[in-house]
Amino acid sequence: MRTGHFQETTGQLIALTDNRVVISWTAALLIALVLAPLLVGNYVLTLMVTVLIAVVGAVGLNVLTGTTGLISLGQAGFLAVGAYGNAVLLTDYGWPVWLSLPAGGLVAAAISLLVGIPSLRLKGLYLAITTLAFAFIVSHVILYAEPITHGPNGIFVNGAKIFGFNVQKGAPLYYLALGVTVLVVLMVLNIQRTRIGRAWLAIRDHDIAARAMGIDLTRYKLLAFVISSFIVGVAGGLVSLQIRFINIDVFALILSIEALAIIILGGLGSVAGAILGAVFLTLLPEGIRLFFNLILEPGSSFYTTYVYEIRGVAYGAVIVAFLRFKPDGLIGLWRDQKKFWSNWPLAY
Amino acid sequence: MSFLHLEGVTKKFGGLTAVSNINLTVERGQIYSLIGPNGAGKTTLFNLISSVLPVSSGSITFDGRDITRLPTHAMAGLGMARTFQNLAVFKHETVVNNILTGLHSQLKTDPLSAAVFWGRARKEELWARERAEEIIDFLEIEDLRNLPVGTLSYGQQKRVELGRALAVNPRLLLLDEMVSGMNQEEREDIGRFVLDLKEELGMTVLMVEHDMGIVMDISDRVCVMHHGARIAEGTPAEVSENPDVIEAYLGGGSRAA
Amino acid sequence: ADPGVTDTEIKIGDVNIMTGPASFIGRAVAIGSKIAAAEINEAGGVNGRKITIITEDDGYVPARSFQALTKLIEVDEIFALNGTSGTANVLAMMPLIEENNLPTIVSTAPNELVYDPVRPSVFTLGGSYSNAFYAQLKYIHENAEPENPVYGLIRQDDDFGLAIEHGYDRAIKEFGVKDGARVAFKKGTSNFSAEVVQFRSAGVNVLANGGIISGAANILSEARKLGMDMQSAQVWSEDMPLSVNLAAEAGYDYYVADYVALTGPANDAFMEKAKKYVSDEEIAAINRYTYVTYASLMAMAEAMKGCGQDLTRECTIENLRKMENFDVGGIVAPLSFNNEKQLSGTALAVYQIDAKTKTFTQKTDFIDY
Amino acid sequence: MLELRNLQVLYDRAIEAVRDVSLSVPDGAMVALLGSNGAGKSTILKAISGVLSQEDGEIVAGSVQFEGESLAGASASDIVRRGIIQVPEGRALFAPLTVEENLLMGGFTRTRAQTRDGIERIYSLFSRVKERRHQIAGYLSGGEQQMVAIGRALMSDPKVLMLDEPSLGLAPQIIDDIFTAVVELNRSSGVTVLLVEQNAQLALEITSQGFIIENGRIVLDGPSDKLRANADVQEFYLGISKGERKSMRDVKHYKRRKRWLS
Amino acid sequence: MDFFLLLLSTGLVIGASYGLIAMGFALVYKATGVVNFAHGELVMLTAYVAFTLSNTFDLSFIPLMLITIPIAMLIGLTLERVFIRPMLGEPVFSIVMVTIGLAVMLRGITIMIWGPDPHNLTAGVTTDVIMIGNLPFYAAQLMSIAALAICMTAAWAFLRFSRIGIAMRAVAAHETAALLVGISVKRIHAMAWALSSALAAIAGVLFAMNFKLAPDLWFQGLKSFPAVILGGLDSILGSALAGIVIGIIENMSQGYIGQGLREISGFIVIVIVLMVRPYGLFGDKEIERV
Ligand SMILES: Nc1ncnc2c1ncn2[C@@H]1O[C@H](COP(=O)(O)OP(=O)(O)OP(=O)(O)O)[C@@H](O)[C@H]1O
Ligand SMILES: Nc1ncnc2c1ncn2[C@@H]1O[C@H](COP(=O)(O)OP(=O)(O)OP(=O)(O)O)[C@@H](O)[C@H]1O
Ligand SMILES: [Mg+2]
Ligand SMILES: [Mg+2]
Repeated sequence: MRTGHFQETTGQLIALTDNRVVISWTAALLIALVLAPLLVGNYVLTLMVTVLIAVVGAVGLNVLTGTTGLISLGQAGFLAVGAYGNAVLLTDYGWPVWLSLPAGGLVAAAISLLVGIPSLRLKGLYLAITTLAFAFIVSHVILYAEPITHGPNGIFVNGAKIFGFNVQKGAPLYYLALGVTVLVVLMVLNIQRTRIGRAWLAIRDHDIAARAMGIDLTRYKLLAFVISSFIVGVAGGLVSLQIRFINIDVFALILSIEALAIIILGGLGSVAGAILGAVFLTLLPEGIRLFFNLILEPGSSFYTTYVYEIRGVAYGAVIVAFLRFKPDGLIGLWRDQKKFWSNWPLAY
Repeated sequence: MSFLHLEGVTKKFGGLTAVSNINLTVERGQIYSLIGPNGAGKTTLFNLISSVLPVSSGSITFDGRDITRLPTHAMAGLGMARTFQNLAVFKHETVVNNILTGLHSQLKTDPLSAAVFWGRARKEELWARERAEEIIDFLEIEDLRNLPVGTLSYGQQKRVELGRALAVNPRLLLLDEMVSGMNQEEREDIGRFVLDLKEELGMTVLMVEHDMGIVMDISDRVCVMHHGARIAEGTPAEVSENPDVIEAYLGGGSRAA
Repeated sequence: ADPGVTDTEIKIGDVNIMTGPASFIGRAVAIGSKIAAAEINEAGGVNGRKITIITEDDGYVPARSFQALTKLIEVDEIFALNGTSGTANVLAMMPLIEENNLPTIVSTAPNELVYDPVRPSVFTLGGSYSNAFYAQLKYIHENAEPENPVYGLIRQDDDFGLAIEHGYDRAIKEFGVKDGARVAFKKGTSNFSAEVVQFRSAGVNVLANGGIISGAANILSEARKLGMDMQSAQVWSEDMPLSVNLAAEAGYDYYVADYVALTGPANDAFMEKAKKYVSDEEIAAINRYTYVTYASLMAMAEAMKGCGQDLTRECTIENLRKMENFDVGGIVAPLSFNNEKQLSGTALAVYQIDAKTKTFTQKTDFIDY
Repeated sequence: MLELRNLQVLYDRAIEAVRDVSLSVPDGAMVALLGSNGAGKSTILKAISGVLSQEDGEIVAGSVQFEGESLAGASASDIVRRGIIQVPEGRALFAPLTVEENLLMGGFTRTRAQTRDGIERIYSLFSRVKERRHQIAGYLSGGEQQMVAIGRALMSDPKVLMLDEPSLGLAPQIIDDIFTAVVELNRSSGVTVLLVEQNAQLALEITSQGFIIENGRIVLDGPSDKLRANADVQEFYLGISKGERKSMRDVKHYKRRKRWLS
Repeated sequence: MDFFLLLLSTGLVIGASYGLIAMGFALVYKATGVVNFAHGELVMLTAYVAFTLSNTFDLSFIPLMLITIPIAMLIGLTLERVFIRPMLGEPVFSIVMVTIGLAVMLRGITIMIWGPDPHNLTAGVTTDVIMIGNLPFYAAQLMSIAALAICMTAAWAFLRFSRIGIAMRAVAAHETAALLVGISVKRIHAMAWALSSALAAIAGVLFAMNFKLAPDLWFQGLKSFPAVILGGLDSILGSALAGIVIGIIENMSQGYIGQGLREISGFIVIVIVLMVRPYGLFGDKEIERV
């Protein structure tokens, strides 16, 4: 029985985790992820790529919304900018993908300053709606900036190769997404354990006190915007690589709301939460579909008329029920488990 | 050159003059107390000194430097730290993280090295942790170390706030009603501690207090404010004799300790 | 053999809009496939193999269309695709379709972006939006043009709207008529008052109305309020009963051009047949998207039949490519894919509604434009 | 009239803030509850007021009885209506509302006319509050806020008044005024008072009985004057050693110094 | 001139609809501090309910509303009771998320019950054109404007003359403190939801009468955000007024500039206004005092 553990050196304190169990499970998970293409079929692999992209996007949004407390409904906009940045540079300008993908992120980061600077004084939902406005405006601009974005016609994204592998499908795409995900997660975890991450958290909790501690709000809020949208932009680039065709419909506003749902459901502010949330919400429709296929006969008239909507309703219901019983999200569930097991069999 | 100097400092909120034409000089290494009835403008004056609010007029110099128009976040770097009357802790963060945040301006990590977390970022972080642990140790809040501050009791939160201010490693420490909500033993501890800060670290402390016990016992000088203005200044003994002060603030035969 | 074919079964996929406001399309499509499959299977199937339809919902979101098709290909192992959601959705599926050489008939998105450039395995059923508008304007120009004609265009600011504008452009140029005003609007708009005011002040009396369903109806309703006397050419979605119910109220006898037969014995026969295979609820959801999908599955089956027992994708595609004047009981113009674009024929008929009785009369034959 | 029996309170189903506390507050009495930071005083008050659930806390054992009835299951607003009111620590004003609106809300359970009278009474008690009546409460000074918080509680004309560190942040004179007012209220209207206070001197002076709580347990209780005579209480709560008040400059029991300053 | 007046008058019509929807948002926000993302769906759902009632009983407008509004309030109360109340005391974020989940459910349920086909809703109101001066209106359009005026007056009176208005702000400002003074937070929340649903019903029916009834009606909720924000999230009257302003701006920008600008002009306006006034025109500023 582990009854909590004590750190002996400060080195342990700054490590991402000093818990052997966590380390070994993470290692096992990584190995499993690396071997996945050998073990699963193409569809599952595609799903996994989608999940990975969602993870990247959620971790990015979490920097801004979870960590810094700046609620953003502009996710769809940043995704779109990143995706278009990557697509245009890759397809129209012939950049190699290892350049165009981060470049798309950089474009999103640059654009984020356009939102960030005017919104510095905004709080809470006022900021949320302003970022929503941004998403609307981005989609409008993309539609009308035809010479660059091809406007309504959309762009076919192809020709992304790394070491001669086509990274737009199958295992190469999967490894690319996995690589990006691991990098992004590590990067964010690292930043979060330095003064920058603490500055963000401080701003979220009490901005005046944060200032009194020497934190420059302008700088750190903008930094959060830039880093977050860079990551989200890269996620957008991955989306464009995966589905290989983008137009503005791909980045519907509903994505912004789904993104927020992911990080809230996962547990605001925590990277692990964002990951869990992304996995959960991306796979939820799949789970629901399987469930209904088990209990219903496809092809019946009931099926064609109702089942699809019922699946949608079930999706909403699961979210609601989940929050009802676990308001602090999946990460809360996780913590409870941990608390329970480390205290077991003593209740408190 | 005096350490902290206020010249004609005034603050207006709409029609209300919360601080009016205050002149005040604090010398290096002093314990300087600011007292006065509720709403006298003490906290507002703190807010002006720490640049949380802009002054309406007047000027403030700190260690020979005009800080009147500097942004709030520059203060910590100059060696000024404060606590807040109404608790301004980072509620959802752990005690350690709150204290680490106080170290912000002494750390230099930039986003890139932070992302890599190698070399300097890592060394810095190790140093910061050690420093934070010292403070935690000192405040005797080891067992609260990893609890979110929001779940602590009022007095515990005050202590965390003090720890956070100490982490700034200030030369001037502003304490706004530090001992309120503490019992006598704890007050004595804090009082003793403030004296030590002065005597052994040479820290200058400016404090707002309603606890006359601590004010009279440990201050070198006391300034009394009333309706935004300064009505008396001097040594504790001088001030407590001053009839205006007795009239405006202390009251006769106070029950309060 | 290729995936999706067993001794007894052929699996055909359908990715469609089964949820959300546009799900009337997906539902109608699903019913069309269902009727066709039932009819084919009852007649012994395709060389003895029964057709099974597997439908996936994409909620009109391109990323989900991609995901859904991946699932159909990888998990369900479909043989061919019949039913492809909207334009952006088809385009998002296109790389997968090409990679798998998946015989595909696009029946609900006859957009230039889909058939130009042509993809080897993709066949498009229908006349184009652009031709549909050209056809109507031409009819108006020749038969019903008001004095001092001023034309106007209102269209969605996306790929679909662009296609309409092409048809409008062509008409304006060819007839040399006055182009009064062009307005673009965003998908999902419901308030068109400003646009219609613009048309009125430009004196527009022939309107290319690119609004759909309630949008189109709201445009007409505003026009009526402003007392505008005009001819209106509309999108073929406006020939569905659900749209007619909304739009007829404004009192305009508007036009539509469609490659589907809206009236006549062919329709009645189809409805009779439908009653055999589907429920009343489904009957109520039938509209033009049912016809086109029925037709496209019939065509697909025809092509597959031609391959005999040795059914492959390649052979099916070959046969589709050779298809000429394939008649589907007269409910759509005969299908020919044996052209460069693999487009079923550009033949369209112009119809006009009588707003009072809410019935259409056919004004032209199925003509190529 | 108010009685706690073997009360046990958990936060987050894990942190035991109050364990096995029994105390009773007789009708019309004034009782003090003392204890150092984190002892569980505020938690006890929250448990009585029925607002623990707001912070994920719950009473897991024991009971709160008021006038012979258990308060278990009663909603917070019921409890107020029954006559128990609390001045929470940290003031908890409605920051965006004006001072007068705050007071008005204090009288939420009462009629309009009663409220009007009540407000006048508060104004006569705290002239400072009257001056600030139309100001946004959130912008008041700390002490002014404390006055409003106390005034707001008094608005409900309670039977039991629970004060959580009422002297917090108040100038000595005002503390005097408030305690005088509370004592007066207790004398004239028979309001029962449960006082949580760090200023033990003062608290034990005006109350008849006191409880001292440490780590969630009652460690000492008895009549206030007895407590005042207790050596430990003198040492830790009253700052008196060997019979006289010592100056802070002479405090030597400062234990942490070495570690911190080395 | 004519052009301008026409744009203005029709701007009023759509503005009234924004205003009515925005008031519902503001009401719930004011009392609970939560933006109800399901409000647009409530607008849609109640409009469909009215549609069924109107078809089944062949009711004219006033009786229709007299039945629809109580039903709407009941729906609001039920939703509050089942979905929101259990979340009392939880982080605002989680509650907002619940409303998002609820929105997804309501959208699906609406289509399941009424199908995806759009409908006309006339509610027995004439579709003749009415001239006011030389500006043409449909009766339903005038009714929208009138409804907004009536709702605004009612809201003003309610907030001015009852303590409930203050109690709502108190609850949103500090839930625990509200409990401690005896305000039943639950009741205030329930009331806010009921009243906001009533507003939703009025908004929904009138919108459907003017712009058809379809399962994408919920989107008007999102489209009304600029009005809520411009007015100030917690200002009920402010958001009503802002609705009108946004409606007019949209029409003007479309009429004079075009380029599909209408759909984003509202958002552009709020971005600009918020730069100057971070809490909208009439919103409560967050108190920042240390
Ligand atoms: N941001 C503000 N806006 C408006 N008025 C303010 C603001 N800050 C302070 N005031 C007013 O200024 C006056 C002085 O307040 P201040 O907080 O400085 O008093 P104080 O001396 O600290 O009192 P206390 O001892 O009660 O804390 C008060 O009347 C207060 O209402
Ligand atoms: N919301 C909460 N969640 C978890 N733990 C809590 C919470 N509130 C209080 N606690 C814990 O319960 C214990 C008692 O807290 P309480 O606030 O009752 O102390 P107190 O006696 O009022 O102290 P103080 O004098 O500092 O106000 C403390 O250890 C605190 O950490
Ligand atoms: Mg103060
Ligand atoms: Mg306490």
